[in-house]
Amino acid sequence: MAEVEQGCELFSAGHRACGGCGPALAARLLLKATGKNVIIASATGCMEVFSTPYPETAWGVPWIHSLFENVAAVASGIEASLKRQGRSEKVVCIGGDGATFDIGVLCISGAFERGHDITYICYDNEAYMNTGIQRSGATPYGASTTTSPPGACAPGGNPLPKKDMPAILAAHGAPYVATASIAYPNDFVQKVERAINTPGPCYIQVHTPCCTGWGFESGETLAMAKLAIDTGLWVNYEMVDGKVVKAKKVRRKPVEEYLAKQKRFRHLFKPARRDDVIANIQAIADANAERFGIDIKRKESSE
Amino acid sequence: MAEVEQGCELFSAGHRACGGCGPALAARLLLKATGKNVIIASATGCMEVFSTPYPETAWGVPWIHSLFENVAAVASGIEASLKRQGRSEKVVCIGGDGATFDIGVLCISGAFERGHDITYICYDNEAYMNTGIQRSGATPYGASTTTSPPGACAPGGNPLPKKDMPAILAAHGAPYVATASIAYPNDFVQKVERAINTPGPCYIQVHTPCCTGWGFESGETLAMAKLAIDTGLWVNYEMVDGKVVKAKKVRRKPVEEYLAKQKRFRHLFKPARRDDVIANIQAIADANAERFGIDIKRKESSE
Amino acid sequence: MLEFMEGSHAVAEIVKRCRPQVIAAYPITPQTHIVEDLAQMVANCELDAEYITVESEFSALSACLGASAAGSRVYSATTSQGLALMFEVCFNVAGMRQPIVMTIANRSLGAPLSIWNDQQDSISLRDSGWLQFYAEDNQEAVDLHMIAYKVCEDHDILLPAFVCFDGFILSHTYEPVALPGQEEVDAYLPAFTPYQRLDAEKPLSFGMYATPEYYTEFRYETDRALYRAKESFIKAGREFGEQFGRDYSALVEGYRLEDADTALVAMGSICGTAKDAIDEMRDAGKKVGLLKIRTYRPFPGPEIADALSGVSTVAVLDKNISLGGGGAVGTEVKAALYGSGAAVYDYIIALGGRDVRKRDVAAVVDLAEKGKGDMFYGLRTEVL
Amino acid sequence: MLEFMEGSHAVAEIVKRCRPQVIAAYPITPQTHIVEDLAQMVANCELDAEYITVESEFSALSACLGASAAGSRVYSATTSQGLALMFEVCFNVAGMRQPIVMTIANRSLGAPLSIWNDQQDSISLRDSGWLQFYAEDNQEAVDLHMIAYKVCEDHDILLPAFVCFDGFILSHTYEPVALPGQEEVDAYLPAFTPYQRLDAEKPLSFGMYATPEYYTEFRYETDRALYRAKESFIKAGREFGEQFGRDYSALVEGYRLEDADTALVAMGSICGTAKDAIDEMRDAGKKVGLLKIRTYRPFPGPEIADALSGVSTVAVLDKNISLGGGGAVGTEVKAALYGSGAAVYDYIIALGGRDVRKRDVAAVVDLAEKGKGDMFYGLRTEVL
Amino acid sequence: MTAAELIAFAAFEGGAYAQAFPAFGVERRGAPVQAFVRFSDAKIRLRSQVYEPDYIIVQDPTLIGDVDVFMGMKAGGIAIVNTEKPDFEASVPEGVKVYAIDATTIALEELGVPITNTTLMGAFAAATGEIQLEPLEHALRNRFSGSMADKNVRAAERAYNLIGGAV
Amino acid sequence: MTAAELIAFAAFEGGAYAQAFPAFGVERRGAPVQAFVRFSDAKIRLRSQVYEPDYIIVQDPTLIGDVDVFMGMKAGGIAIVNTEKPDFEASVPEGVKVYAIDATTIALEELGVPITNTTLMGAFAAATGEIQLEPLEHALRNRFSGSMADKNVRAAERAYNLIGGAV
Amino acid sequence: MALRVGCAAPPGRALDNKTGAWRVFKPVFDPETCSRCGMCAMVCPEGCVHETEEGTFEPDLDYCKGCGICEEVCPKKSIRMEKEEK
Amino acid sequence: MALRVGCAAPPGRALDNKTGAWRVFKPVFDPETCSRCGMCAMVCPEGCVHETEEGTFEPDLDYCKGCGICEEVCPKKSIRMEKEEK
Ligand SMILES: Cc1ncc(C[n+]2csc(CCOP(=O)(O)OP(=O)(O)O)c2C)c(N)n1
Ligand SMILES: Cc1ncc(C[n+]2csc(CCOP(=O)(O)OP(=O)(O)O)c2C)c(N)n1
Ligand code: SF4
Ligand code: SF4
Ligand code: SF4
Ligand code: SF4
Ligand code: SF4
Ligand code: SF4
Ligand SMILES: [Mg+2]
Ligand SMILES: [Mg+2]
Repeated sequence: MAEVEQGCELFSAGHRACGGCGPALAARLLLKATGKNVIIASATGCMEVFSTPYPETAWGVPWIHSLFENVAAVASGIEASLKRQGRSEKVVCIGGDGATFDIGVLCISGAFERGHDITYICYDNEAYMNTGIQRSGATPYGASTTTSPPGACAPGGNPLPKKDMPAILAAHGAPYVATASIAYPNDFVQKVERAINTPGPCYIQVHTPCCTGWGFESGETLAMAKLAIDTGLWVNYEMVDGKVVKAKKVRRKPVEEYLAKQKRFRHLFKPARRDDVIANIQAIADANAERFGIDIKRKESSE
Repeated sequence: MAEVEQGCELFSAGHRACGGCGPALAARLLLKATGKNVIIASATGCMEVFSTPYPETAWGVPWIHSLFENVAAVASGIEASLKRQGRSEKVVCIGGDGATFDIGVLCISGAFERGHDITYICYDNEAYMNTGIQRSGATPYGASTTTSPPGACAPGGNPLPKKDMPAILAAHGAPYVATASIAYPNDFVQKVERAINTPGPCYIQVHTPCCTGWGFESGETLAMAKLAIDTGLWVNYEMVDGKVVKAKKVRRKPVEEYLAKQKRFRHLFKPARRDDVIANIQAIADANAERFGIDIKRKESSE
Repeated sequence: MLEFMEGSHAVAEIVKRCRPQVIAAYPITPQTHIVEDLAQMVANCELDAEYITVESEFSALSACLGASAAGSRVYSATTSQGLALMFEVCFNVAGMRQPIVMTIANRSLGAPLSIWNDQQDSISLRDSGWLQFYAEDNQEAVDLHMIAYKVCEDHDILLPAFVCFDGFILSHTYEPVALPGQEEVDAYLPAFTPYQRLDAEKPLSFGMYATPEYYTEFRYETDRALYRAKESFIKAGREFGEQFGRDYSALVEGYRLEDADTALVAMGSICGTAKDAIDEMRDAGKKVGLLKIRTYRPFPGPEIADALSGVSTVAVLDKNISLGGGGAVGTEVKAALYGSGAAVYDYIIALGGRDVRKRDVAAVVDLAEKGKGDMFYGLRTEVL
Repeated sequence: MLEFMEGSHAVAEIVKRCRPQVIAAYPITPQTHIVEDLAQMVANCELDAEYITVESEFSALSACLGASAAGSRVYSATTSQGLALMFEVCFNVAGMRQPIVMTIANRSLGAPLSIWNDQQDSISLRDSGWLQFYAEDNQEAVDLHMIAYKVCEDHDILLPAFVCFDGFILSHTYEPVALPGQEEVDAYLPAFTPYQRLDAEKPLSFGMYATPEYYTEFRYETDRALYRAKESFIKAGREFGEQFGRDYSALVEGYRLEDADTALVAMGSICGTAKDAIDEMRDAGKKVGLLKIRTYRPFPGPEIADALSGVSTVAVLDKNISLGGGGAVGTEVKAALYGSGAAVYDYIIALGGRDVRKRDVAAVVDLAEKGKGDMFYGLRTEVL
Repeated sequence: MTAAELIAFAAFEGGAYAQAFPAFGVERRGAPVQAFVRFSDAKIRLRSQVYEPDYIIVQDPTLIGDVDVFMGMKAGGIAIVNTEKPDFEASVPEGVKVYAIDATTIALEELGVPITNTTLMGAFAAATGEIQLEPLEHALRNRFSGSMADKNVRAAERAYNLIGGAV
Repeated sequence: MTAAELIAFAAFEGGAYAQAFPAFGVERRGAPVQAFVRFSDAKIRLRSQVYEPDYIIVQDPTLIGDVDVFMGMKAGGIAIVNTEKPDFEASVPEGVKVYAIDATTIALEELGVPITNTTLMGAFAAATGEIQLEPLEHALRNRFSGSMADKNVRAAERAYNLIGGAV
Repeated sequence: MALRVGCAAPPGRALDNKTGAWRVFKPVFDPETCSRCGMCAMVCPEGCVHETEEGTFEPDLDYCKGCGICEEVCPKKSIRMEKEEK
Repeated sequence: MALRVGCAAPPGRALDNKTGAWRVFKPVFDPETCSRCGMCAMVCPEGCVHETEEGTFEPDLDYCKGCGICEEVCPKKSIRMEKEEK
């Protein structure tokens, strides 16, 4: 772990995240990657709320919050201002999946189209957690949230697939787009470093399980993130100039292992098993594996 | 022309478009394709302004205008309402490139993500014409507009490439995405028919030259549209489930033929030739040709 | 029959019984419980509606507009930043005369961001052409939803309405509420009959633009409809009283005002605390009363003047601030009482969740009686 | 030296000389000529600024916020629907105390959509915490931009400002204007010194949220800053007068008010027409004057009361309507004159580009003197 | 539903007007929170927080010391504290009676989870006499169904009897 | 710049206060439009449209008939009409003097394009006497540069002399 | 005429606006050379080119703005633009 | 304390909020079995695991919320969660 500076936490303790919060870990890792010479623009959401009740900020670097939906535009302005002043700070946006996939799309699309030299990090906990676990465009198919609850008329929970933000931003011409996961902290840190050092608008979507919103024990946050990767429901990959250049390979496990551990999928098992929905979710994982070529071919059947 | 009903114009004369207006023709053709059983939601812009000063509407079908940026959301609501009522009208949005590429992106992204059964038509005249020819995300690289004027510090006019909206919406999972041009009216009509009959959110981007904004004689509107295709600067293609399935092939002409005919590119020729910018534009056409495979191979050198 | 439940849940229950056909809403604290309950009702097949999980408030209200224009009864709910984001659409909806009912779980507006209650959000949309009704308790919140649909859909009115209830203070409080049953609601509120709609059988162009020849007259017509809504509200409120025994036939409501020298003027849940404080002050021999404004839009100016005609001092409790311009309600009350001779003072109070106790209400009355007002009340000077 | 030019061009020229470092604006009629001129100046290397061609007004103001917080002087311009779309951001910018100057080429707000002039747009943001200055002619529009930067950037103020000038009526009119030269502007307006900024050398967290413990006090501080801006404006206006010979040391300005029985109150370009009408009425022996409000926010209540102290009838010309609540300026003027004894009447006039002639002004005075008011003026009853 | 809401509900079931609400906040899971209850024979209009409680319930004893949980209490007040150690130290205002009960253990035994709401409700009923056993049980059966109802009733009754003995 | 703005500019150059503005609208290219000019020795404060013009210029003669171009004109008024046919029919108010000039032909001959603003300006100057040749030329040279300035000045002067002869 | 609620209006009224007045040039159709392909009718932005009983085409000069698109697309060069005389 | 203009504040103040009070379980680190891999410090969402002088690791109990992530990731099972006693 020599590459990560210890002792001096730019994202400090005392913040108010739930114990075991994935996004809180992402914030810490992010600042490890950026170091001090950065300006962070943050969207409204769990991370903003748990880290900055006046006057108790957890941020040791310059940080700004304006609204839920405009972080990319705020960053555009910061970047333009720094450019004009000849300053060297990197400009990094951080927003939840709601801020990124949904309400923030206008400002993000504009900023990416204009080609500002910013890095946008989406910490993806797959729902609106700050407001109490409502569905977002990042909520996976089949998950239960308070606005996509299972019921007789909606037995499968969320009926829509996860929106493909990385592809959407790649289609905007972003030079570097990557997915990451807190299950692999160093990988995330390296991707942030690459993004902030790539000119133009870059995007990283980091998977950050939320024990409260997904319904699992707080100690299992990293385990859950890893399981998402191991089942192929989350793929860690990089796209350079719109082309996938690297994707983490795995020996895939069945999605059920992942689903069964989380309350948000409980309706797929109780009161009755929803094999149809589980099969659809397995198909999503299979399609991911196909699209990104992540399957490690089993050479020996004993494995 | 038998397939197009004559005589009974659903988009009526008396509208206030400039003589030779490409978008006005697109509106007419659109309604020829949809017939009467449609509801049109229109964004603010030239088309809305030239067709609906109270009480003189040019629309013979149910039509609604709310704002510049929310047409896809309005259509979402219409679609949901019709669904609940069991009604059969098709729901079609029409917006300019500004409404579509720029300010409307939030509502469009949301509507496409939710999968409403709507067709979104962008009439692309490559700038904000209603407000006097300002740059939009659809303005081609190198074009002069009132907010991307050429000058000593910006010799090439608009410095940014045209945003790739079809790819962005394909990345949203749209089942049918197509580009069209008023140079090929029947093709446009057929694409609209296909889109409105494809369940889910479909997108058509139709090239509609604007004599006033681009600076050419009003009689040349179709000629200009055709030249865009013949130079490879505009490609007519269809994407089904994200894959390009058909693209119109051409024997390409050099882009200069197209550029030289329009005032918005005049700064590339006068006072001095900007060969660098022209070459970049040629490169865009070449890249299009490559990406969509539109070049007709010349079999005989005499051709 | 009274039931004990959370305010948000009571609102969701009554909304369900109003049978909206399309719901589009975006979550935001403290409105969330309402829309979550509705989502669950739809999932449970208890409510036969399209529930659109929009990507923003901007789309929420835009989708409601489309759905309403296409002929459905629609519902939404929001607050604070969400309502602020809807600002442009709100003006549009009112001008397009769509009878949309939207619950506002009132909350302050940033910066600084605050999820806590005041009434800045809806009050800052006072120009927009939406009717605005404020509830004192959860019972009134429930009842006002039924009345709102009735008034809005009246073909002489055709306007949208905010039903405002204080976020957290009401939305998150459990208390007894009488919830009318489905049949009772059906008896009160008929099925939705659009005045005109988007319809291929009978095409119309909606939302055309108006040249200087017509613009003023359209705005005038909308303004008239707001004023006509007074009568419509009174009628709907009277009918409500006849059917349910709770009368809402007044735009403003006095409490112990009859012989009062000093009157408080307030809206929403603070009225409850004020009433308790007034009882205590009355017990101590002070002639104090309260005027509660139920319909802030249309603004009941003459009704206020009438109700306060005997009063010498008026203290307005403003849970908002028009920065650099005083409290909005206080300003309008002064205009309404113009020439009356009463002394009117405005107090900016209870912003961003600052709690208000009976003694605060009494302190305001003291200040007013001493002629001190037009000020923020209850500043923590130690942090300034 | 006077030059003959379009109002928008004059504004663009003065903005250039105020040396903004970042400009982010989105086109909308009738603001376009300003931002087009600025784009051309940047392209021509005449203005050394980043010009961000944003995709919406929402981003325009958000980008301005970021640029301002990062330490640049910034500029934007908008109107009508564009300003409406910025609503949430506007409240945010003021609460975050960023000294952004934005020109509003005033235009009406839909529905119905109208590109024509009234003042609904900026007036409907009167709660937002932005200073609001209104220009009577293009000279005043030019001058107010310099003053606005000076006031906003004053470290005792730190607030954003709208410089409002009537769309088309001023923005598209060619008339003579004295444009201060670059050196003169530099002498008046020093280079931008941010009070605090986003800076890796000195990290700060901007825009934190406030619990109920702090929220009220933040709002109070912002409100105080607005009121302090009165002094700051007067000082900046006096200094302006000293340097340029045009004095702006007053928040309100009387015209032939000295012995007036009846006073008109108005803002913006209608004041010019009113002055001509007043001259005619004076010639006909009527004691009529005008009070022009230059700074609508902070609202100059005491200054208005003072200026109108001798007047018996007041007629407010409101180029806006708070639907269901009367004209905004009229309401506030009544509150300001509360207890004065003057009769105050409000007239909703000149909405959506309805032209106002001298005879209309005279007709309003007649109505007021007859005690008829609080009404729309000039309805085309034939279309109702 | 928090203990506060359950108690208010039981009081309501018992024929009183009741009001319950949390201290509105942004607290995340794990952070200390408060809630308030009022009940009365008359309709409750007051909306302020409770500053001078007649009764308090402390669900998490680790807070004692960090926070003045007894703030505002007057003589005659009653406090119910969930604790394993009945001899915890705290500066209790004069005249306030404190009942210590190991609700966590009871809850674990009866419900299998350390959720103490219903247990403390029983203790509250016994200590204050404000709620009778019958509406309490009614409230619980209304709230829970099947075996969960039985279990919760049992937990509440155990606490009721434990404290009842002490009263 | 429209003819209105050019005339106002010339008046301003001649030492008057001047104001010029279009009839604000959404008209597209090709649709008929109006513009207004005021000039005066005193500062101009009035902002309303011009309802009772002293002078009018009709740039597009095809409008005559469709639109009452002379509306509001009083006796003593002067109208300048761009037309090839000096014998056009129109209901001119009593006492209004009409000057017909074929500005399109002049413009085509002098400038090579049928843009008649500067030509009509010359005609206006001669017909009304409100603008002298010198400020007119000054205004044109300020507005145009190089050979364009010369051409426009020539067009204006030709019209001036043509009408001047008629006055 | 009473205003229609919500700035709505029924179809047809655009026809009140005779845009023929804007015309500077006017298209003259030659039925002799016309091949009846209908292209002119298809592409007219005003939708004002109509088929005659003979199957040839002619413009509705009440609305024709004289843009010249029909002239440009006519494969038979059967349309000629002439300066408008009024 | 005067409010800082614009709801701004300098870093550091979050440390005033001792989140250790939230803890129900607490991690107990066993330096004996620790391999000094540093994983625990890397993944703690509070950033409250620190290296000791000996190169092993220990939590700052003023802030540790007792989430158990460190226990879960420790490859050596050197961390054990214990019920908090206060
Ligand atoms: C305009 C607006 N609408 C709604 C909200 C309420 N809101 C605040 S944060 C949030 C959800 C955030 O979700 P996400 O971005 O996924 O972050 P998370 O809370 O999950 O970390 C919502 C809905 C708001 N602040 N502003
Ligand atoms: C929120 C908002 N911002 C700006 C405008 C002004 N506006 C109206 S139409 C338009 C441009 C339209 O461009 P486009 O969509 O390309 O259509 P076109 O006019 O080119 O046909 C603009 C900027 C508006 N109406 N609303
Ligand atoms: S709700 Fe989820 S994202 Fe929010 S603080 Fe808790 S664990 Fe973190
Ligand atoms: S400006 Fe262009 S798009 Fe607009 S009406 Fe004219 S030709 Fe059509
Ligand atoms: S000239 Fe233009 S408007 Fe006239 S008929 Fe031909 S295409 Fe149509
Ligand atoms: S385009 Fe020419 S040939 Fe074809 S129908 Fe028209 S006039 Fe005839
Ligand atoms: S238990 Fe959680 S908070 Fe405590 S040290 Fe371990 S990882 Fe950090
Ligand atoms: S994770 Fe375990 S083995 Fe590694 S340093 Fe921490 S305590 Fe030691
Ligand atoms: Mg999230
Ligand atoms: Mg366009």
